[in-house]
Amino acid sequence: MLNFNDEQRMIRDNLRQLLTSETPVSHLRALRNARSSDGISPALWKTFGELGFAGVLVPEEFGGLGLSLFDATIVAEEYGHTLTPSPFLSTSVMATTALVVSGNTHLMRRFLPEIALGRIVMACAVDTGPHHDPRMPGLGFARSGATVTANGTKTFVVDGHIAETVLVTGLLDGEMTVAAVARDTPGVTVRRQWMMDAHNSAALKFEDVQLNQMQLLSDPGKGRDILDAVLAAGRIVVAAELIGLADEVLSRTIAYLKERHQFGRPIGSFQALQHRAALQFAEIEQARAAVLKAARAVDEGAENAELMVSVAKAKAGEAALGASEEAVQMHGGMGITDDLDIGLFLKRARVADHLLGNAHYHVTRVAALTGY
Amino acid sequence: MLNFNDEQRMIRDNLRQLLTSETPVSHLRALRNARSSDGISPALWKTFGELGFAGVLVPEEFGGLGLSLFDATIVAEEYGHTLTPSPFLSTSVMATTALVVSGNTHLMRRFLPEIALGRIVMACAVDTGPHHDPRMPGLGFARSGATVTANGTKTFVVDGHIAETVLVTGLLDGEMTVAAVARDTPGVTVRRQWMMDAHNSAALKFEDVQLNQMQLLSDPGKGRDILDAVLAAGRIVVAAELIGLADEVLSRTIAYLKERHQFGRPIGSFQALQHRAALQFAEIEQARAAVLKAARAVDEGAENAELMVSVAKAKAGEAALGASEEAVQMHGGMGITDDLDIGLFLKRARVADHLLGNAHYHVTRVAALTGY
Amino acid sequence: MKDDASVRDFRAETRAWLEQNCPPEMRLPIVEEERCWGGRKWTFHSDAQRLWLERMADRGWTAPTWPREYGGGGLSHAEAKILREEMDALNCRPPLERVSQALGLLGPTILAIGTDAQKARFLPPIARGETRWCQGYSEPNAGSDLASVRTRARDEGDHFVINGQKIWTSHAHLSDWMFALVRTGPDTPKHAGITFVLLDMDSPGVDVRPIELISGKSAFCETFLTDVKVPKENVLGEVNDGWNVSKILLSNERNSISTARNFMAERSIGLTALDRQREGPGHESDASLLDTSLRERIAAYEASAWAFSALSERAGDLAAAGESTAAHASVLKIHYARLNQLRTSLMLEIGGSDYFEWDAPVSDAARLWLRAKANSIEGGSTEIQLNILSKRVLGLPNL
Amino acid sequence: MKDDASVRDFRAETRAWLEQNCPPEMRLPIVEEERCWGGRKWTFHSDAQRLWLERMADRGWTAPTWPREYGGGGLSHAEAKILREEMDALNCRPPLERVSQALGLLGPTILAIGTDAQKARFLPPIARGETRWCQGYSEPNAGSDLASVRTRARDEGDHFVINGQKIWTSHAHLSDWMFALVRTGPDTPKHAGITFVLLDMDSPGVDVRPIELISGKSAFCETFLTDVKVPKENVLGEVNDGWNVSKILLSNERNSISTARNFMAERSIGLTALDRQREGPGHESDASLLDTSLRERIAAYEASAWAFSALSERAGDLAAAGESTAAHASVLKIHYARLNQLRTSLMLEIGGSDYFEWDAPVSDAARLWLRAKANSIEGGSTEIQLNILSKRVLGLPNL
Repeated sequence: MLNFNDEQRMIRDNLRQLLTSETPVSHLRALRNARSSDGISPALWKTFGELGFAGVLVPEEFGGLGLSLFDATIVAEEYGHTLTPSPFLSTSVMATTALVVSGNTHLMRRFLPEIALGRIVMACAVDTGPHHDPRMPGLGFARSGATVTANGTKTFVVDGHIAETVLVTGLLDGEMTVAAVARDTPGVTVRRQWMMDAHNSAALKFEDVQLNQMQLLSDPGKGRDILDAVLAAGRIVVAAELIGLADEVLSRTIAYLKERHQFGRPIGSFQALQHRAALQFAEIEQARAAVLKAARAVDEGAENAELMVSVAKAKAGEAALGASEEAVQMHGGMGITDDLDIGLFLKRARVADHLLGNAHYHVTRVAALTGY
Repeated sequence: MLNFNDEQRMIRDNLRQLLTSETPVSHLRALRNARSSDGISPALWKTFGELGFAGVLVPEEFGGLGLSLFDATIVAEEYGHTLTPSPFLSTSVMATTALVVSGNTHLMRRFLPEIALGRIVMACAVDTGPHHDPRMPGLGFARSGATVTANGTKTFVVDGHIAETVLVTGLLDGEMTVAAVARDTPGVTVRRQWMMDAHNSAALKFEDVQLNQMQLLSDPGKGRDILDAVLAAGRIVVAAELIGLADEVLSRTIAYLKERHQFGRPIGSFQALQHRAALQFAEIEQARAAVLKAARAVDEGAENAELMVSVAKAKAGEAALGASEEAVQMHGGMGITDDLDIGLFLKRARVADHLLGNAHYHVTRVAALTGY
Repeated sequence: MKDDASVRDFRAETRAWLEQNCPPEMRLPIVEEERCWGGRKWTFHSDAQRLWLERMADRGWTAPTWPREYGGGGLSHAEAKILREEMDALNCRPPLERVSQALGLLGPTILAIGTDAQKARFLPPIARGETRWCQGYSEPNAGSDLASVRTRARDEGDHFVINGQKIWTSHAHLSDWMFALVRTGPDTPKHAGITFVLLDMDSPGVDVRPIELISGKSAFCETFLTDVKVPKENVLGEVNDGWNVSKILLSNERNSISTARNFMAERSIGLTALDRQREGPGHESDASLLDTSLRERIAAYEASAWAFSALSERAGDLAAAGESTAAHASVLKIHYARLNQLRTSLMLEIGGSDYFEWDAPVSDAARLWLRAKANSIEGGSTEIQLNILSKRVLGLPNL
Repeated sequence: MKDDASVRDFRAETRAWLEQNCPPEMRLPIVEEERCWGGRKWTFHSDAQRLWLERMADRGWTAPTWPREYGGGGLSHAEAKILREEMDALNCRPPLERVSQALGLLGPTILAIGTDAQKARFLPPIARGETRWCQGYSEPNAGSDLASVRTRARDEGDHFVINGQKIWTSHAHLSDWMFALVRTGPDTPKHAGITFVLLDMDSPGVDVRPIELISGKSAFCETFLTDVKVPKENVLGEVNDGWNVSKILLSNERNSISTARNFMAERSIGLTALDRQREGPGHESDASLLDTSLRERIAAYEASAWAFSALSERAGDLAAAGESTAAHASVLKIHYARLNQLRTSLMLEIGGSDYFEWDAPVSDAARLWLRAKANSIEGGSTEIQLNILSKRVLGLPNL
């Protein structure tokens, strides 16, 4: 079923109330203007832990809610409305998925309960270059006895500047491998990246970083499965955030169209603008369905799950960028001032579209996965 | 200069008068309904000869007007308005260009005066498959003494069903070569192709067709230059026809928007339709400029002439298809009936867009010619 | 979401029945001309087609969610969804087209507001594919403005006498019955005074003339009505309340047109393009499309088509949960039209000039491309859908 | 078309002069920050920039078609076109930006309708780059509706006293003078009673505050006018006739904004993308872009940009022949905005996440992308241009 049940609707409503009161868009603006050192609200992250949201994907045996990716999209869609910067994606979705899929009980015991309580932030370091290309990790692991040495670089690591531990992909003997590396390990250099959307990530450098065997999530053979699962979960959750963003920016535009007068009439009475707004609505609804379907497909292990993930990320990126760009245009001169929030939606839409592969990347991937 | 001088304006006005009285769109419809055996108006072709239009590109020494490609676009744009099927493209533009560029005085003397008088139809056979790919001629010439044998197939040869002589591209010793082949030569099979736009072309088969050396337009070394010149001229003239078509179909749509009432108002008063019509206008104007610029560039031998030809063909195809599709939609139910002419414009736009490479082909070619 | 036990049982039984009863010929990919529309004028393309329809109709599975007493299968939405999934899994063709005027539109409307007598009389033959219906809404010069109906129904006590002209009645020449809007009250206010009638096409005074379209086909007709008698028991809903009846039916229409077509259950057109490319010498083992422009545009279309199938599924789920909104009907209609136009245009491009021939063509791609131009006009144009969305859903003000 | 003898001479002389006088630094590709806007507050980026402006201004070639007596070059349209072609051929930077409010808009308007005294006073310093101008049209809550000017000018005999607020005045903080619409007559009818004044920014009572934009830059300002005195000789055109003056100026604006930017005189962004790709290990000798989606979209943009440069050339030719229509101004403005938005978006995509950094970025691509969002709003929004085209050019009726 691609609609919400009563429980899911309740989660959504509670979250909306929490976020609009605790971290409305002005919260992001304040963090930006203050050049906040962590760029998130630690208080909100603690609340996420207390209310269970931080552990939505953590299995119950490790103190989480053990819910589905479908449920995780509800959370992401809500913080998309408020542009709340939150470690939910990096920690509760990507890192949690990596740990759960690895089946590594040692690391799961160590990290998952802390994640569920909202006590730690973890990041996943996937990309090495400016364009998403997860098969080229840009980092190598070399084994020598029980020691593993890492060398390489990572960039655009979401929350990498505040994560205590970073899950890093790299090649070990030519096979994809994931390791958990504490950020303060000698040889790790972290450069914070303030992105245009005032969300944060980091560029990491690994120079002869010494790890022990226990820090590897799995045998090299399994690294690719872990990476695939992390990417699928991450892409769906970013897509859900984009849907929330698109929905919000369209609502604000509709409100403006009703209120703003020109030539003696509300500008929302002009048919050309009406049709364009209605088209945005139609695009968002279609993208929303694709995101929900992709989440279900991954949850159920459907055959075309990977394909639907790319469809979802592509359509959500297009819908959010389209709605944000139209929002700027329909707000006219006001839309391009920093006084209004509209520009913040546009910036976040662009960055989140790029994150884990932009709409064009995923459209091309649809061709590749289909086999043409 | 990318505007018309007085003389060019006069040519345009005279042609418009001639074509709207002799071959309005109903003429094409009548040819189609009667399943006319030649699919053109021989009387009009004769008139083209008498008035000089058939020989617009034929040098004065061979009885033509010796004008430029820029001038040829004026003619094509006008018959685009009336959807007049005419051998102008095949004979007066493509075949004439091939003969002139070849510098083969024997063949020029034989054919050019006849072309200028509108007495013969000649076709150029370039493509072998359903997609435009002129470097793969699908036909081979083999030399043995003074005899040349041709084997292969051609398709979508415009006016190939009525041309007395066909200029055929093929490979001789691996080099592009062009030969003039009489249609009734033994071994040549002609299948007429009634296309969806009620214009005509032919599929040709060459089985051990015996030619003599004199039928080759040039040494093999020069064949590629001839082909390039033929393609450039042909593409510009088809593009000009598409501009005329787009202009006409937009005018008819504007007239309909003013006349047709719904919900108690002319539908042209609805802003959503106004903006869409205005956008079509803007696209057509831009495409028109590109066509004129490309013609000038070829006439002047400019460095970026090939690039501008692709730009022109691409933009003209997009503009004509866009205007025709919007025309159908804005005419509502009437637009999809065969009673109205709108569907004829749409069909011709699609076929002419495809002819000598569609808009997408030419956009991709822009990348290739630019070097990325 | 995992199937629970009873669901698992239903799924297993359904699959077993389908495997046993669906003839092999009815499990080949569907060809446009072989879709089954039924009706008295219908000619079956094969015995297998007839048999398959009979077997499915006997179980009520041509109209799975209709009550059993009216020829339906009495299934819940969840069960009907499973039936559909299992039919897709085994490639079973629909025994009777679900998008028809009868199964998709009129049937659900009669179920919702018809009298018991109307349900008993009209629904079972629809479910069995024995009567085919057409829609008499549009009139010349009315276009998208349904309220300007001018076909007159004169009250003659126990029956109406109808005079007027309908246009764009699809397949009227192949239909047994028409449902139509006729004017029973005064001209103004335009929305009042309209009545929804069920009209036997065999009645004296009905004259049908096909309209030739740009695709060269004649799916649409003009229907002239001259002193046609319609008994009053054939009024659906109340007299003069046809406007409201038509709104119920229209929302079914938009749902039905769209949910019925799952583009992605058909073969990927990207793979079709690759097949065609491989026909060329030296290209037999190409792994991808060399025309990268075409490849990217096909992929963009297919990504949208997959999203559309999710939207369609979600609309069904929302409707089953009673959360359906008018919004989804319009959204589906808009996307469907655009996607089918895109798909048919890409197919034509894949074919190239071979497919552009009109006489004796190797493919009907050109005609399908032209036919698809009507998708954004028929059944409420895209502009009308955008008006509905902007006014009723987004609440934007009138001028 | 071949150059005739006198044209050939002019071309040769021009080229020789440019070769001798254009400093080598002024023949490097232009960088956004180094464009020369002039004015009293201007700081030259280099001695070469100052020298180049002086030399060109001495010949009047900063304003080639203006009369020599007002600081122009006195060239014909054909000669000016040759000058431009030769400057392009030698990669000479414009010595002074042609799209400025002063050179592009106000200057031609003063030439057309100014008094002799106004021409003599205002034009030469504009042509020499000594005064920079800004435009005081928009007001808060007026947006695209210029007729709703509320800034008041009180008649005090030989001067006006002005009170009000202007918004979106680009670079007001860097300008010496402003041309503005002010209300001298009653509020209605809205188009009448407006006057076009030339206002010295150094006057007491002028207060300028930059507005922060989404790009993080502050190209636009709010300008507060409190009891600002403007002598009556600084009225352009007639008092109360400012609406017509502004129409003359606006048509210059649309022409000027667009014709000035020849995207294709700049480097192909496809080649830039290829350079970037070649920076990656193993890609040093790639012949084309591997990201075929990006390649196709860049090519589509560049095809349009080439067409736009043709359109721009044609508009100039038509104008020179006296055939210019309002249509071309609007068409150019619409395309320019769309193309620049597309170009900057593609550049950002070419850069990828490296270019998304806001603090200490490796490129200003993100800011340029955001800045370009204003292109379809400033100087008459795209919607206004479409209204103009549909009403005045296509003749579509009002509601």
